[in-house]
This record gives sequence, structure tokens and C-alpha cells, in this order.
Amino acid sequence: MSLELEGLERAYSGFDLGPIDLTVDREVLSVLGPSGCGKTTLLWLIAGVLQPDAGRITLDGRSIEGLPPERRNVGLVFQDGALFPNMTVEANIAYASSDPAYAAELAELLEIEDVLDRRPQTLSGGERQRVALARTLATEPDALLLDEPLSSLDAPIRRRLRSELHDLFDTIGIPVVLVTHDQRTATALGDRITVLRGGNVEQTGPSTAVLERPATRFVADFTGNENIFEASVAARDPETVTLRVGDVRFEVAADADSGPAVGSTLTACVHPSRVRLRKPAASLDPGEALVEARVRRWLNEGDEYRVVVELEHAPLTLTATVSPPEFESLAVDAGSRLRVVVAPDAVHLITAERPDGRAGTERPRQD
Amino acid sequence: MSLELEGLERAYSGFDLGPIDLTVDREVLSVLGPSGCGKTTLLWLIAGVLQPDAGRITLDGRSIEGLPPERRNVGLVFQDGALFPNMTVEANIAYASSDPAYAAELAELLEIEDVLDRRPQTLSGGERQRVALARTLATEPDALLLDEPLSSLDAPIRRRLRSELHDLFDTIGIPVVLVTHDQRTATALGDRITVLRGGNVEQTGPSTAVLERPATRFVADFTGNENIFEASVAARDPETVTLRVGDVRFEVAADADSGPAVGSTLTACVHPSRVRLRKPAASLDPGEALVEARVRRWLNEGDEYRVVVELEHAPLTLTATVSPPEFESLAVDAGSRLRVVVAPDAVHLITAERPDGRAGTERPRQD
Amino acid sequence: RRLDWLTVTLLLGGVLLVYYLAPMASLFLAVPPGEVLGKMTNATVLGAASTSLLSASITTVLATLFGLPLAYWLARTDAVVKNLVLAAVILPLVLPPTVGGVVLLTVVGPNTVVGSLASTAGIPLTRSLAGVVLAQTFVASPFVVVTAKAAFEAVDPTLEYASRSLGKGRWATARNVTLPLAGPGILAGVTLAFARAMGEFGATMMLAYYPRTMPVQIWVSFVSLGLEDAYPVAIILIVVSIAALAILN
Amino acid sequence: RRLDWLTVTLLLGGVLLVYYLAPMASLFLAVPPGEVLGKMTNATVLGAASTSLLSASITTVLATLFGLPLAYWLARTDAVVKNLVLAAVILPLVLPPTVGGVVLLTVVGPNTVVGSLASTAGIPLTRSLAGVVLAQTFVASPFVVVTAKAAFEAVDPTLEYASRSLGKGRWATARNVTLPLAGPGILAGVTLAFARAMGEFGATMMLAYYPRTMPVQIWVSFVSLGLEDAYPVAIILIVVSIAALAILN
Repeated sequence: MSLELEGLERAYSGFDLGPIDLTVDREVLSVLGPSGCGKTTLLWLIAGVLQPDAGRITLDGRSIEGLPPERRNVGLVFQDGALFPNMTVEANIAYASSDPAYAAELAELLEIEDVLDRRPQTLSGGERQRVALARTLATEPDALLLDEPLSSLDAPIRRRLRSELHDLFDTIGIPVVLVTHDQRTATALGDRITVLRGGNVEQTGPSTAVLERPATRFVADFTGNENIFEASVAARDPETVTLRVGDVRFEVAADADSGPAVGSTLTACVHPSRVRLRKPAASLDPGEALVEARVRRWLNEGDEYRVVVELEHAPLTLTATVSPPEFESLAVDAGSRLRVVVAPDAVHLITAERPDGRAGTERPRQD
Repeated sequence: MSLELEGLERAYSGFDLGPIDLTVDREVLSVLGPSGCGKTTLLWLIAGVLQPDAGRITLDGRSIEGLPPERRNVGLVFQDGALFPNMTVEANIAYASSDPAYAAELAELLEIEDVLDRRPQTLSGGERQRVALARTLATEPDALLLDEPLSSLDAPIRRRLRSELHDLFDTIGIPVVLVTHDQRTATALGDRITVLRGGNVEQTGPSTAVLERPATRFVADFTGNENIFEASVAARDPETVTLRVGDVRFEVAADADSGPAVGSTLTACVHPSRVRLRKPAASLDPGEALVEARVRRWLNEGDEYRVVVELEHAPLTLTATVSPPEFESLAVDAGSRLRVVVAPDAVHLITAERPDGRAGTERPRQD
Repeated sequence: RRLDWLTVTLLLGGVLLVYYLAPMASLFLAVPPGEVLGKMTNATVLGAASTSLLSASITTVLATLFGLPLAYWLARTDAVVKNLVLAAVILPLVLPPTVGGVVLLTVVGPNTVVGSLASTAGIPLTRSLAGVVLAQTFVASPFVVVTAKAAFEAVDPTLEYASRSLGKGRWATARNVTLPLAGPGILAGVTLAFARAMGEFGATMMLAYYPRTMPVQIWVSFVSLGLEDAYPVAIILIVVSIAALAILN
Repeated sequence: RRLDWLTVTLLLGGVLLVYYLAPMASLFLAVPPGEVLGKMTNATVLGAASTSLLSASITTVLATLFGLPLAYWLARTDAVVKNLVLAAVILPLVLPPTVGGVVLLTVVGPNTVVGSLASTAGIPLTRSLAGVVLAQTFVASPFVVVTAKAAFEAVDPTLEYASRSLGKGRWATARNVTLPLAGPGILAGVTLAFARAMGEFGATMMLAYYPRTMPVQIWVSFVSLGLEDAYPVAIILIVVSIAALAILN
């Protein structure tokens, strides 16, 4: 079973979506992007709620782009659920399925048995999402689409539902496309991620690859690789590239195919979780680059601390995330000195810079 | 300068807020709670948009609870900004301030100079928040209230604005109250945190204290201390309490005043960032408890991995968050064996259990 | 600060309220109940009442039958002509009823093609129940369209999309989702149209002075016999109006 | 599947559209333009036009002056009597105009206390311009209240709270925030009231047959001289209605 999009396009008030080519097999594809990038439009095109201006949609071998929504057998879970307020939860699910036994099974699976006789208006956010999911699954769809399934939920509920959805997607064995603006949800649930920007695909790949090897500056920023800087190539051999910023040198693992010339300038990024902080007198593991730095400030974000350091020998500010026990053992304070360790495989070179002019409606600079 | 609430109460469609007693000096108080817990109502009462049924509000020594909003000099930044759509950004700010020089200064400070002639409808979410903040600051308020200042923003913008707000609050030197449902925002911006549940204060204290020493099960869950379990007291001396779950023993640092009896059962919690995983053959630091476990599953959440392990000698499942480099070095996979380390100061005993009947409209169990 | 802002607005607006309610009260005070109730069984009054009820009912059915589809189309289309169609629907609402009568007479009057053909077929379109219905439909049916349009628009189209993505067609969706949710608004529109049809005077005077509807009967009684004689019918119409109000709320 | 659902609804609704538009077209086709234009300078036509314009203008001013505060109160209050007040405002809308005339006569008629006092003071309230205005205000002013209420309700109260928390009082807030944002809706209500006042027929016939407004003049011309004689005034009123429509859109 597989869902294929070929050259899908749609002009939409103010911006153009596409052309988009994607193939989703029995897996979960997370479509990640900022608000207004066309995520919902993409799902609506697949479900048939909107008609594309061009392109083909194939589900399980049959072309569905001309069919009305009711004949596509694509299940779409709308943002906020779109439950029918004139029906009870039970009636909402029964409306989708003629098989009461299956409906009951889904209600049990999604733990909504005790709200079956309630009206959708009286449900909490998490219950609403589950009922919407049960209603859609009741149609036994050939593909499942979810629009921001975890947004607007409180943290504990989001955490719980996230791991439940992960298990559920493992078992249903159909193509699943979920769109979200939240990088955590995208990586936690998606086998692969597609990053959308202003209606166009910016990068597609396995979750870890997109996260750790962002193709563009935009993807890097959006996936939390917030340490982005310009560096010049000081040396190069088959296995490593040596970058220079100010008087500081980093070793970077070289890709087999990419060959930046010595002396050229390029863009590199490091995820804050891969910038490691050590006490000033710490010992080194072999191969680690170690750099003197001074703490500019830190933020306590609850499950982790965010520490901003300024390098002493380079005009470069790096952000590191540090777990609470580590933070305590480092005795971090504004102005204190630390050493920064960046492993060679932590630095990623951004090669495919997309020209700025192609950007869509969002304007990241002003924010 | 200080803002004081005494016995503030308001009955509100379906639930009662208060009585609430809080004092906010020249500091930032984050009010954290799930949707519908009365956060916005609390701010509206302070700003005078709603009238309390009972209680006093004192700002800088003068009682303000009887005054209309326009005479309180309390600045309220509404959720989504509440900018006037019939005015440009510049006119919005000028409406609040008669001093064009100060308005220009604020526009520079908040980096909104290049959108001054635009209409609010054309702004991005982050710009809207900044303009709303500039407009409120233009009135030179004696206290600043912010309603979900970072919700509904995309991650990179939220990250940036969070650290900018942190710096801004440092400089303005007036009482700041911000309400949010996001634990990260609450801890990152607040000097202190008040957790609200169903209209009542569940706990108030310094951010780190609330996070690491949650007073109730609800606070523990809401602040991300998701490892909550029942344990019996196996032994007790002046400095440590020894807990037993199944055949596993944990040492816990004892509070001076709390004295659980040996043999009694109590509730303990550990934050996932304080559950540390080691390779099966790892060495021990002195004082660490080390427990055999097996990985049940893991989720990649982008900046960290969330690993769920089952203890081998106790009926207990723990979640640990692990940074990407750690995750790789541990070679985690479902079914693999690991050791779990929990430091004595990582386990917190929940003593003040609130009776369940006092809960408000939210019903966490179903979600 | 004792007198708050909202109270001031109510005091100003209260002038209108008094102007609406005082005459109503005055009527009920002025009228000796026994006498008026006696006149209500009078054959003329009963005839006018049955003409009004029959014609307003037929009008309401016609207006609903054709008005609901038009309202749905207006609520859901994004065709460029939408605003022109909406203007055509509102035109009879802002057109004086007597002018409505004049324009209708140019189509269905006795000397027109349509009018004379219908007369020959035995269904005269003026001075007949058909004429009353034609006049009332022109004036009252836009209320169904405008109110039901607002009711359809208040139904989130996402709910219709959800229904269809669950495998239900247009018609099942309309029956199970759209109509139940728009129901109260549609009922309001139908009630308004019925009330307007019951009260229609200007266009009816032009098209069908006979058979007399209640508003025409009030005029005839007033001119020939004086104000008191108009009371019984006026009171019946006030009762009908208040019943309509009750449904609207 | 060629004929889609929306097209079907438009085809059904199209019956009504034809019924609204055909008579309008037919009037313009039936009338020899030169002849009608000639009659428009006729003293009777001009007199009726000036009476209508003057009275409808006064009515609109009165309705706006008292109607806007009432609309604002209705939009912002949470008083329990709100629904009763709203019912009182809608009552004149669902009441047949002739019944409106009857109830008004029980208060301002020549034999009532108010009416005779006013007559003695030299301002007769029936068969006078004052009578026309009284009739039109009763019937037309609720349009201002109902439409402006919806416009005020569409202004997010949060914006008013924001203005006040910025240090501005009620009045500054109303002037700078509420009124500008509700402006288009208020204009629509005022336009509807003016159009309704221009077209008022039933209540005017009861209160003030003289001085003749345009709708009354149409009736008189039709009865005394036949349909063609009603055309000039009808065309003026159609033009006024279309102008109102243009403002409403």
C-alpha cells in the first residue's frame, strides 16, 4: 500500500503550493513547517476537500485525484477534530462505520468508552483528538492524514498521546501523513520528515537525517539547529574538513561527495544538544576539539538548561543545552569560564542554500 | 514596587477562581496551568477588565480593586495582542503614549521599526506579540501582565522571543505576571512559578523548587516529573530515607522536617532528565543506586531521546531523557539491557497530596 | 461615577422602547375586551383571518421550497456573481411594497400576456387568492433566503468536509450535518417570512384587494367605520406577531 | 456527475430570482421613457417626493440618535432583561404596518390626550408631516437597532478592554475603537432604515393620508387613474432602492 503525489500544485490566496512529489509507503511521514506554509492545504488536496490545479495522486495503484472525497477512502483527522456537535461521541463514530463491533473495539483501543454518550462540546482537547481518530479509523481508510494532532493540548496530555499514537501507527500498517509545526512531534512520530516552506518542499528524509543534516539554513533553524555560522575551510583531507572561525579550528567529518575547496567560506551548524560544556580544567577524549569560552547567560527551561557561551578566540556565540545534573556539576553562572567541546560528527555543513527570493509568506528575519 | 493579591475570588461560568493570595515584587511570576484553570481570568481581575467577587488588589501600596481599568496603570498584553485593526502599528503605539520619542525608543528596542506603517492583520505572530508589548510598555505601567505571550508561535521565533523577553524583564524593574500552559516558558521566564489547577493555587515557589520539589502529584505531572510511583519506606536515618519498590531500593535525601515512618507508603517522583542510563557494565560513582533494566521503547524527540525502561526487579517503568550523543553511545534499542542510575537528590517525595475532590474542570485521567 | 456608561445608553435607547411598547399597551387598555371578542366571530373577520392564514401558509411553503436551496448556494458558493444574486434577493426587501405591487402588475396584471392566459385558464392572478400569494411571496420570501443563508454560513464547512471524507455524499451530509445544525436559523427565517406574509399590505392592495386579508380588512374597517372597528383584526394580528416573536427567540 | 450539487441548488433557487427580477425588467420594458420622464416634473409627483425625502430623513436621524445607544446596550449588556428588550425591538418588525398604524392611533390619534394636546399646540400628529414621521419611525427604527447591534457584537470586546487598559476611558474607547470598527454595519442599518422609511405605506395610510408620501401617491394614482399613472413615482422609488442596495454592499 502506498500513497504517491506527483507534481501536485495549487494556487492559494497569496501563495502557491507545490509542485510537490512525495511517496509514502506503510510508514509515517511528518510534514513539518511554520504556520501558513501550506501544510493543511496539502492534506486537503489528498483528501479531496480541495482540488489541485495540476498533478496526480495515486493511492494503492489507483489514481484518485479526480474523485470526490467520499470515494477516496482517505481518512483525514481535522485539526481540532471537526466532530459533529449535533451528535454524541457514539453517534459520531457510528456515522462513520456500519459495524458496531468494530466501533466498540476502536473505542476501547483509544480509551474513550466512558465518554461515548457525551456531546463533543463537553470533551477535553485530548478526548476530542481521540474521538476524531476513532471516527476516522472506523471507516477503515487506505491512508490516514492527521492535521496538527497534538497542538493545543497541555503538555502531560501531549506527552501521553504522542507515545500512544506512535504505537497505534505501528500497528495499522497504512500510509500515514501528519502535519505539524512542532519539531518534537514530527520527529517522535515520523519515520521520515518533509520540511515545507512557503508551499515548497525544503527537504525530505529520515527523521534523524533531516534533524542532523539539514539541507538549508531554514531547515537548520526550524529543526532547532540554532547554532548556525559562517566558517572558512582551513584544510581538507579525505576524512575531515578543518573549519576556521576567528582563531578557532573545528574538525568536521567530510561527506564523500561534497568537496569544499580550501579557502572557501561555507555555512555550518551544530545542534545545541551536541555542544558539550566542560569545566575549565577538564580532560579531553581523543579527537575532540576544545575551545575556551565564557558564559553570557543561561535560561532554565525545566527539563534542560540553555546556556549561551561566547568563544574567547573567535567572534562566535554558541548555545548549548545541558541537563539539570550536568548544569549543577558545571556550576554555570553568567561570566564564568568553561570549555566547549564539539565532536567532529556534530558539525554539519549546509551545502544546498536555497535562494532567499523563493521564500513564501513567512518572513523569519523580523521575528 | 509590589503587586499584592489578597483573597481574590471570582465565580465564573462553571468554576470558581480563588481565593488567591499572591505577592509579586520586582520579579517575574509565571502562572502555569492547563487550559481552563482560570489563568486569563486572574489577569483580567488584576487589570480591572473583570470585577472580583471578593478580595483586595494592592499595587505599590494603593488599593486598586475598585478602579476602572483605565485608572489602574496596569499593563495587560492580551493573548494574540488585541491590536486595533483600524490603526497602523505606529498609531496603535501612539494611541497608548503621548510621547513620540518614547514610542520610537520602544519600537527600536523591540525591533519593530520596519513594520510601523503596516496594519496589524498583515503581521506575523511574533511581530504581533512585539507590537502589543511595545504598545503596553508605552503607557509606562506600574505592573505588567502577559497572557500566553509565546503560544501559537513557531519554534524558532518562540526560542528567540523567549530570550529577548528574559532580558527585557530584567531591565524594566516592575512586577511582571505572565500566564502560560507551557512549562518551558514558565521556567525560562519566571523567577517564581505558581501552578494553578481548577481555579486554585496548587503550589507557589522559586522555579527550580516547583520543578524539582513538586508539592502534589498534579504539579509533578504538569511540570514534566512524569515518573511518579508508590514506594514503601524501608529505612530512615537523619540524612536519607530508603525507599523500596519491588526488590529495588532507592536512597532519597530526607528533608529536615518531613519524617515518613518506616513501613509507610508514599508517592515519589523523578524527572526524566534525572534518570540516567548506563551501559550494562558501567562503573558506579559513590552513593549512586544502580538498577538493572530493559528498554521497552524509545522516541526521538529531536533535541533529546525519550527512553522507556522496565526495571528487572521491580514492577516499575521509568522514562529517561537522553541527549543524542549519549543515546548513540548507549546503543539503545528495544529489548536491550541497561543500568539505571538515580541519584539520591533526584528523587522527590510528594507529601502534600491534595484530595481529588477539589479538582476543577480539567480531568487529567481521561487524557 | 454612579451612573455607568451602559445605563446611559439604555436611558437614551429607552425613548425608542417606550415608543414601541406604549402604543401596544394603550391599545389593550383602550379596548373593552368583551365587545372586541364578540366582534371576532363576525363573518367578515373570520373570512379575512382564513384568507390570511391560507395565503401566508402557501407563501411560506413556496418561499421555503425555493428559498433554502438559494440560501445554501449563496452560503457555499465562491462564484463571482454571488454578490449580484444577493443584491437581487435583497432588492424586494428594500423596495416599497406598493412598488412591488406595481412591478408585479406589469407581469401578472389582467392586461398582460401571463395574466390573461391565466384568467382564460380559470386562475385569475389578480383579485384572487393566487394574487394574494403572488404579492406575499415577492415580499416575504427574501426573509427565508437571507436568514437561512446566515444559518448555513454559521455551519463550519469543515464539518461538511469531515462528513464527506468519512465516505458520505453531498445529500447524506446535508441531511445529517448541515440541516440539523442550521435548523434553528432556518426556522427563524421561515417564521419571519410567515409573519411578513401575514402582515403584507402594500403589494396586496395593488394585486388583490379581494379576497381581503387581515391587513386590508383593517384598512377597510378604519375607513368605512372608524378605528374601533379595526381593533378585533388588529388584536388577532398582534397575537400572531407575538407568537412569531416567541418562536424567534 | 456533470451537474454538481451547487448548480442544482442554484437552479431551484433561480425560480425565486426570476420572480424577483422579471417584474422589474418588465416595468422598464413596458414604460415609454419619454412620457414617464415628462410626468416626473408634475407638481403632485414632486410634492410626494419632497414629503417622502424630508420625512424619511427626519426619521433616519431620530432612529440613529436613539437606536445606536440601544444597539450598543443590547450588544454589551448581560442584564437578564436583555432578551425582553430585544423582543420589544423586533416586535415592530414582525407587526403588520397597518396594525402599527392602529396602535399608534390609540396614542396620538385626534381624540386621544396626546393627540389633542399636540393639536392645540399647533402640531397635529395625524394628517401632517409629524404623523408621517411618527409612522415611519415606528416601522423603520428597529432596523437601525438590530443591524447596529450585530455590528457592535462583531467588535471583539477584548479590543475595548485593551483600549481601557491602555488608560483610555469609555468615551475615548467608543470613539476611537468601537465606532470605527462597527462603522460599516451601522451604515448598513441606517441605510435600511432610510429605505424602509421611504417605502412605508401601511402605518402612513392610517396616520397621515395627507401629506402624501410617494408610496401613498402610487396607491392614489393607481386607484384614480390606473397603473400607468403610478409608474413615475414607482421608478423614482426603484432608483432610491437600488441606491440603498449599492450602499449596503
